[in-house]
Amino acid sequence: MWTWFHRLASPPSFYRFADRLAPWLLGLGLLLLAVGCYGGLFIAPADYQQGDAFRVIYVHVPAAALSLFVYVLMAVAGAIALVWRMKLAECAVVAAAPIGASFTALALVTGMLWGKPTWGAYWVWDARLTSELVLLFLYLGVIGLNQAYSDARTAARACAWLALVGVVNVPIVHYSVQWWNSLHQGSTILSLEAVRDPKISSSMLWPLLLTLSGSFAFFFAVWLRRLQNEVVARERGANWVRDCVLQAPLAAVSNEQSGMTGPELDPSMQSRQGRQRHGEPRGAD
Amino acid sequence: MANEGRYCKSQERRRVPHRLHCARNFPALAMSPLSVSDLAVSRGDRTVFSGLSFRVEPGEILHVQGRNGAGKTTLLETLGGLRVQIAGTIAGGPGASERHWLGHRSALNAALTPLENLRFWCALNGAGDSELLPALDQLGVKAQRNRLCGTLSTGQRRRVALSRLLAVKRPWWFLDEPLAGIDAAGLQLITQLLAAHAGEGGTAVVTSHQALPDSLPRLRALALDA
Amino acid sequence: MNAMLDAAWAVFVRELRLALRRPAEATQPLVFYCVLALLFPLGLAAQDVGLRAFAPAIVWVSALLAALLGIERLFRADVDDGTLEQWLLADVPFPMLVGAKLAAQWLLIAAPLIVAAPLIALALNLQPQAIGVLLLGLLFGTPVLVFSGGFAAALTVGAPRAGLLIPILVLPMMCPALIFGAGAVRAAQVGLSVEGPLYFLAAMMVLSLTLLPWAAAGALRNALE
Amino acid sequence: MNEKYELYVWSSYGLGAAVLLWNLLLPLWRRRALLRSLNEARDEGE
Repeated sequence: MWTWFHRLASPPSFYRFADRLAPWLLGLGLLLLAVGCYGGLFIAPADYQQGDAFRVIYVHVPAAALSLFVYVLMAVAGAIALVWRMKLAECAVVAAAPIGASFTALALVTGMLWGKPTWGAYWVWDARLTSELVLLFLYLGVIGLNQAYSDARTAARACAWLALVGVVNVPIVHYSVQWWNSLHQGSTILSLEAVRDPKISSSMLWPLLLTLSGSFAFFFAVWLRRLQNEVVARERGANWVRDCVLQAPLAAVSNEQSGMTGPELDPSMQSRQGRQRHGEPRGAD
Repeated sequence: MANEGRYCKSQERRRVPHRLHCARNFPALAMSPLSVSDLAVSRGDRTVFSGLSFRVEPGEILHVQGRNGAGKTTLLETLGGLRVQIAGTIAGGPGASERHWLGHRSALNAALTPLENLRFWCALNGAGDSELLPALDQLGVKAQRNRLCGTLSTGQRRRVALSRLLAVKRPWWFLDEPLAGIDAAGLQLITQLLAAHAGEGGTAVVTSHQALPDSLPRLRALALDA
Repeated sequence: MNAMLDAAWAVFVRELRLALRRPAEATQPLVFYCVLALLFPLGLAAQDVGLRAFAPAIVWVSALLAALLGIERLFRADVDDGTLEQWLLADVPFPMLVGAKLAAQWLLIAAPLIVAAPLIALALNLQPQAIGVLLLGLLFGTPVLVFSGGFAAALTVGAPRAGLLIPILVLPMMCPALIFGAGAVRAAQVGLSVEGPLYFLAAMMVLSLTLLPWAAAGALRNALE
Repeated sequence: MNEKYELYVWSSYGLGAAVLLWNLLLPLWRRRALLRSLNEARDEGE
């Protein structure tokens, strides 16, 4: 087990491992999500209190669960990167941040969309929403910090430090907001808790479990892909990149070059993500 | 050593204070050789050099040579303890209180005077500051000791930085480009310092683009390009 | 042990001496604090009763912004002139030296803010009986502020233009301190017990005094490598 | 589905799909750009 783990940490064997695993995870994730969403939208009965509004749960809860899970994962990877100076773990921190940020934003927005019909307001300063917001800022901090450095390694290790400090901070924020709220608006909190943890029937439960597991599988698939990119970008000079990355897809890439209508032509995406995708000159001497 | 004798005579002529080269042997413990084997160091993701092996014997002056970007400073930082290697071992090196590290930056705050900067440095290292004034005097910057470092010239700042080597005696010197920005008299001065240090049994690892004078005893070159 | 304390003291004294060399620069956070806090009333109608309700938040947010002003420069000079290399190589734990520097920064930046706070609080119509709680809260909360600012400055020291990044990095860490610091004052205003929030602030202060110097030292070491 | 809630529910599912798509496509695009620049670098080197 340990030697297996050790071998996996070397970039080339990780790259091949991810190549094999990611398509399966992605297929599984999308399948589970599709079935779960269908169940959530059309099979599960309407809630007797909230009516159909509760169906947001099948998007909101997986996104919220992922947002927390990804941050903890980032902090664990950060600790590994800082203690053992492992390149793969450094890449893992950087690769997880944008995915985590997107799911955090989704959790926030769906939370608001759920809040409006149930509590009558888009935003309530309760502990979960507020700590989710702080989490989003932490993710944005990691992404910003990563882009502020020209050297990818220094950037990744700085991000690892930030992720570690942030993971201590998130529970503190959560409990401080909870307490801050309970001082002033105790009754809303109580009803809010009841809304968030409804006694759920099994026909409502199984779609939730499906979307939950589906989005986790989806996350891992996407994360592996990002990690691959990150590792290749940082190891661009190494021999294995030439051997196992460039050989196979060579034909595909030259095809695309000729007649492609791709992301490069999409100006909005270009401006938001241009730096990240074209960040290759990093660390160049 | 014959070489050294000749050197001392020439020094007397220039009336450099005697104590610069009175023999003071360092404790034998601190003077085990430094042996580097199969060292690989990276800056960021770029491996600067790898498979580097060499030895530095006590009393030697190792001149690290190489073109820009060959990794002279990186090697010195690794030997001095500022950087962690990605592979290889460094054995028998000095402890924290047995080495002097002088980077290509002088570690002098522009808003403080040389004396304040050096006193701070002594306190940081738990050393007394009684030798500071004689050291500044030997390096010819005693008159500037109460001016702000920001008003000193590059060469003067360099000299102030170098006076640390005399203010606190340590057997291992790691000097990064000590000759940069220094005039002919300064070059002579540094040569004398190095010779006296080696004469006392001290060791120095020096990076420099310029050639070090042949008059130095036990001078050896390490070329990083090869 | 003694050498360690001597070295830390030397760092502390050096910071104060450097600040004394440039007194105008050292007083800037204080001036900024007063200006910022006293701009808020101008945005309200004269004699607005809401001012009193907002006073705790105004005092705290202004202190927060004032303390972050210029904190990105905290380690830059020491990195640029090579001083930090000497700190790293000295036979003293590096986090200890970083902690000493941050402690000096607290004295230079935050202590004047605490001294000025009562005057600003009075100008904002805060009840006199709440001022003691406000000061106590600032006393516990400003170390959190300065130390997390120092951590953010250490994180970004190798990045040339990270000035706007620092507030994004620090503000999440400051949320709890803001909640409890301003919360304690509001509790005092309406005569509720203030011990809880103050204890919480004190705990946060202890946590950041013990953990953040290590994190900042690690980040600095990374930036220097 | 109750019309009162339709907008909220559908827009949240739509946003969810958008986030999935964004996460799916971005690594692919980046990979494409990366491979192209690697290939260029190799062609120049040869």
